[in-house]
Amino acid sequence: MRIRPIARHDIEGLKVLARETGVGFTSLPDNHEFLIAKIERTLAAFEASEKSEDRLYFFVLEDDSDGSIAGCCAIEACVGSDAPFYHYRLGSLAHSSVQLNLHRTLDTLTLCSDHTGNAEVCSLFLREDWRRDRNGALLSKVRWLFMAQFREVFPNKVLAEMRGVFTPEGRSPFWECLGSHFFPMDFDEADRLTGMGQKSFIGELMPKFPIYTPFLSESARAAIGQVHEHTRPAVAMLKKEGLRWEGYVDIFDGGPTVEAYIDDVRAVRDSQLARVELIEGNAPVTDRPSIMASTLSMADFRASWISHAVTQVSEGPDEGESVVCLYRDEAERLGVSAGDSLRVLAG
Amino acid sequence: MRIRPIARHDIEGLKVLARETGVGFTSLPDNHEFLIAKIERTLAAFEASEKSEDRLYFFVLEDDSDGSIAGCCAIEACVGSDAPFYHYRLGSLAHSSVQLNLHRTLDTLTLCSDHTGNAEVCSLFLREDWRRDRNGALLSKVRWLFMAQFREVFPNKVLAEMRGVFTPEGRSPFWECLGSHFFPMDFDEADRLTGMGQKSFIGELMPKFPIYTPFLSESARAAIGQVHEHTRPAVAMLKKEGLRWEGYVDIFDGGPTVEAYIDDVRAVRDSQLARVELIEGNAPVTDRPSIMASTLSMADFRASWISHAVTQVSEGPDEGESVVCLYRDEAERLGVSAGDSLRVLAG
Amino acid sequence: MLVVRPAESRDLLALERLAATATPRLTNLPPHRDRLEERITRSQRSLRAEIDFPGDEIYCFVLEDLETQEVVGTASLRAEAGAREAYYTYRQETLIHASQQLNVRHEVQTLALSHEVSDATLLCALSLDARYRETDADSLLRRARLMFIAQYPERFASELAVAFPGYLEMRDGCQISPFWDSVGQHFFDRDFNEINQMAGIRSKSFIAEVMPPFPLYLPLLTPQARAAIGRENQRHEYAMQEMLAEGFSRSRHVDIFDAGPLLLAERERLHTFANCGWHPVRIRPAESLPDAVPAMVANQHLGGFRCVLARYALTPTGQLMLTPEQAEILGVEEGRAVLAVPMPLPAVDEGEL
Amino acid sequence: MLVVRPAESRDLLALERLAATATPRLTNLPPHRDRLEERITRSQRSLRAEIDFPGDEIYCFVLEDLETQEVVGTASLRAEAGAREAYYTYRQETLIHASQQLNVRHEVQTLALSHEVSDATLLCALSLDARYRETDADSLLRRARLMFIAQYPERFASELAVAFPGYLEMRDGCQISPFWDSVGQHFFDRDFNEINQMAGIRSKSFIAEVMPPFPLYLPLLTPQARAAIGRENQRHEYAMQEMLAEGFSRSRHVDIFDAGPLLLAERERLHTFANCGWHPVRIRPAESLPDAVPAMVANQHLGGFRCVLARYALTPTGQLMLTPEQAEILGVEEGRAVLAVPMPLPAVDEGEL
Repeated sequence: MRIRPIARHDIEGLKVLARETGVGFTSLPDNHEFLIAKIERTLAAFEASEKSEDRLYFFVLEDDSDGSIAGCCAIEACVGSDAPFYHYRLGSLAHSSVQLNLHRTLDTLTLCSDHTGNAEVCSLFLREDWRRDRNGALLSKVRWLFMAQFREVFPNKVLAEMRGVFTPEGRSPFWECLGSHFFPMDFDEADRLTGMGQKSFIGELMPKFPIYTPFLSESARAAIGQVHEHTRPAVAMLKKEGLRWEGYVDIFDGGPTVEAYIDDVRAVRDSQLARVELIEGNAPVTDRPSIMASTLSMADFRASWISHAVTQVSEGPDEGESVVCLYRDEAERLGVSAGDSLRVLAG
Repeated sequence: MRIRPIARHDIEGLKVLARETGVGFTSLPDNHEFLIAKIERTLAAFEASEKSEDRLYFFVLEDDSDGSIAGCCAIEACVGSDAPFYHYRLGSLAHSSVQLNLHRTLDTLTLCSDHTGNAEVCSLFLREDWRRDRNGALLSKVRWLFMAQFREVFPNKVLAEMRGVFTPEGRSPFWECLGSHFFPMDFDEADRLTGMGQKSFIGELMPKFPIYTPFLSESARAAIGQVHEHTRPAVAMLKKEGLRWEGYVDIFDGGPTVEAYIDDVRAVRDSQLARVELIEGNAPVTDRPSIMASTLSMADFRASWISHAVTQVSEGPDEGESVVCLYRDEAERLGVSAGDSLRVLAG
Repeated sequence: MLVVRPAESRDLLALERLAATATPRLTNLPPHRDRLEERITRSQRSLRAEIDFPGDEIYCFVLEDLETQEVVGTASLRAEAGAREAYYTYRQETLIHASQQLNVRHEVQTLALSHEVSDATLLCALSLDARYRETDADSLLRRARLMFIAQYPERFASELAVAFPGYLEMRDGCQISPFWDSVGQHFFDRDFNEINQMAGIRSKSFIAEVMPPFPLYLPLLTPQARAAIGRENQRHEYAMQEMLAEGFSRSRHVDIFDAGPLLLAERERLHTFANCGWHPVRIRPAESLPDAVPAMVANQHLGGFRCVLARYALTPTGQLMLTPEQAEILGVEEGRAVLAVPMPLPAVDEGEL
Repeated sequence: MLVVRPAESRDLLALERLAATATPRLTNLPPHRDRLEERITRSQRSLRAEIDFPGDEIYCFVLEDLETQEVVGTASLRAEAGAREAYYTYRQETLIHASQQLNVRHEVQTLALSHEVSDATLLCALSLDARYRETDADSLLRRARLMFIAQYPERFASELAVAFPGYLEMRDGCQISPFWDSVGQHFFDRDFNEINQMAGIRSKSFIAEVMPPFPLYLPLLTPQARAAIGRENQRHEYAMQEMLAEGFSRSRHVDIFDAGPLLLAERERLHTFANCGWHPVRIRPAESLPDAVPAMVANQHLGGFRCVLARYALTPTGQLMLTPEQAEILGVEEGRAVLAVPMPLPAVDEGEL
């Protein structure tokens, strides 16, 4: 299994993914033009010599046994540059009067676009048959390796939007209490429109004065910043990397947006460069790989699990140098030879 | 020189500090009742068995050569519990229309009390004659050691308010453009009232609808989040510890509030416990001390610079144990004996 | 015989009783002796003062039943509702949320804190002994104030406002305001009765100024609270109908505590102003007075203002015939002019509202 | 002879010229042929339609100089300002910031986006050939619309509004709006002329709905912008005075682009409504007409509406004497009734405002 940038010939594979994602995964609608546009944006981003604003880095997980597309993930380099980017922000406002012996601090939700210009990790999807061997973790973490390697093309902060709470019947208590009064459409339609990148209607229709949360129903309040139960593993993985919820929630379902300074992300901090040394034979099969490696060139970017961690040369002229040993099949998968360097992350 | 909690008998020494701080250092007005109240709040906090809300930990820097009070610093454990706590928050709001081919993201300032419940480091002052031998750094950093040691009595976040930009004539461009229109008083009076803890008038008088920053004068906009030139060393020290400006500014002068999760603060993360071993003689004199130590008991809390860093025992039954060597005068200053433990921070 | 006259110091106990029995309790008539005493004093001062335009005067009237010599009602006028402090209301507004992208226009109702009624003259603090409710005494007490305004227009604003107590629900044996429960409660953490009492003693604008200045989105209120907006208290339906018939109109404004309706009128459009007129008095024995519709009749004494119920019995040359008793109560002799207006009001059709 | 009549298709070129020469350019009269053609068609449709209450009708009139057979002016009526889209204004408001703690009350002026004038009938889009400015022709064109409204009250709202172009400054040879510079410019990044043009072709409410809904704090505007609030354009001072004399009042509302004033009036309070009356026509030779004050005279034909200037020469029995020429222009014979009102207006004293 290896990760690589999406290419034009992946369109059919991408459509399969789009069909499988289904409702609730709005960033990958089953729409030919939309998917083509995504691929073109990625190609432009990978070829860009300059740091243009509207860059998308879209990756696929390829099964190198037969070339099929098993999953995908992406990084938006700079959200809000093309279409407006909105959140509700949970803040608080003191409300006090010495004379009335009153001192309360009330929570408020306020419409904002504070994340404009940040990077976003998004569009992670893994097909059912490949949900094993830590393929999901590979898709999630490759983005940190990519950002660490090409740090200069990203801004200071990164975010990830997490799906909010839904009832077993698929209703969003947050939407029903708030959004439904302001959007003359149902949740899925609103969600679909934003997925298609048509976001300016949010600013047009959403309440712009602060909402005091005590005015919301109990179930809507309880949904603020809470994730869908299926999303818990994903959010746990991001939190382990150091992303935190700083009070921003999705306009529609109230789900949390987690965020971090890119330089603070554990994987970005901890990944390191190492020189490749080849070792004979193929890698032993494991279902708990724990070392990831990615290549250093943007155009031929590849990433996969490998078997050995980085070691330090303990003597000789290269004493102290970092080295990573690859089996032959691992080197082929990544397209590297002895003496090349890789970015390696343990964990 | 050593740091210890303030005591009742320090009132005269505190008054000397209050007189020397002068205008612009509003948290220490030269007012007997006010200072007495501060001392009492500190005594209550140090004696508190429970985590009450309105705790103040106020420390003095004592010159152990003659017992005079050379400076002070403090931690508010939980701001906004007693009086409301306000900031302006710099955010942004997208403003777009596909049909008008319009897509702008405008900066806004919004009144908020988002920091309610956070800890605050504040009230740092060092008298002129003692501005040497890194006494200032001792006052600044002792608070991190204290928080690291008594982590459970503090919330997740800590903040520090930095003085904003003033012209050489002492005028605040931010105040003149914004606050002066809303407060029927001059800057010093407004600042004095807040220093006295009377903050509810801010919520009463301050504009509560968002201010779009393009409406402010150029000099006011330039002052948002900028510190007074005298405050630059202080803010640099805090930034080195990992505190960041997240867009919150002072209501009056637009100065930045820097903040961090306490667990992320470098000094909190890096400080470690070590067992005291005594060595003969007194510490050699140095003007660049770099190792700080503090005691582990709240009631007898002491901190000072020491000479030796922590070392690991490299053999024997205690192999791997952390040890710090103190000269006799250092041990006396901290009130510890061989075998006691200290919290030690290098840097 | 019933008469409306300015309150005097001797009326204090009666006022206190009327304040305590007002249903529901009125913010602007707290059963608080010092406040009521202060109000009487202020009213007397207002009546003595030379006034060229409305200010912070209060005129406090009582209804006395002369047969029993008992004070059975009270009502006040504030010359300028917001003279001392702004007079706050919630103003019902509509925000248009239009999306060009989706080609939809969505209207969202809001309540916005407003003090634009501050300049109006406020008819307020009416409380009447239960035995007299919905009788002519009720009308006389309510509308005698208009007779007073008609005589001293320079003392009042051209716009008149009257606020009605809002709709309350019985819950656990207590009267609670569903509107307060859904709105004010969040900010003040005090129940309706507590805040109402506090407002009576301190001031309502004081409290309003601690409320957040942002519009409230109606869809976020409870259905009970929304239903209470602009709905008068059950006990005040009769009074409300009478004021609508008098020519007041419902406005966008409602009370900030209980969302009770605020009626407004340009005074010259009111029935009483349009139809009142000066008539010389002719005194006739009661038995010789012809039958006629009831009328309110007021004398011309500022401090000694009296307004009674009589018959609208005019001579062919326009003199008003009064009984000797009525003339005595009004303090007028033959030939003096009195201001009179027929009581009956036109029917109101609120069907369109 | 001057006559005001509904615009017809043949007037298109003249309208285009008048739109292009309007000073300053009017948002609601864009020099854009398709828009103007559409307006004439809509006006004709409005005149043909049976109307019971105001809706999205527009009535477009022209002023023709019959001597030269030239169309020298135009003016329109929108039956309901916000019928199709909300009609937005900035409303001047005062927020009270009161601190109980400091015992101060501080008033802060704001401008709040409002669409509450949407229900009013709007007098708009007036442009007049410069040779006729500040003559009787100017008054006739402006006020003939009131004569039209007086005849067909069911087609119009009881509240009338008229918006005046705002104050502009000359900078680098261009007319710029100091208000737009300080307000709209921040949100739209387009200069006043661009946005005005855009608004003429798309719509102003479209643009308003992209503006932020928060009140603007006046102290944060430039002094130049503050000074422009509610100040009419230099070229419209005469017109403004005339409308004040007619009975319109300054309101809290100003234009969202240039802060020009919006005047409002209840129509029955206007001089023209209060003083116009029906008179049977008596046709007399011009030389035999007595001297009298000038008057506006209108016929009773909806689609063939004509309004001319004549003398207010009444016979002792109230017939209005017209010359044969005037009668012909109005299309009336002897005995037909015309609506007439004397032109002179009472003086205005704005000293108190």
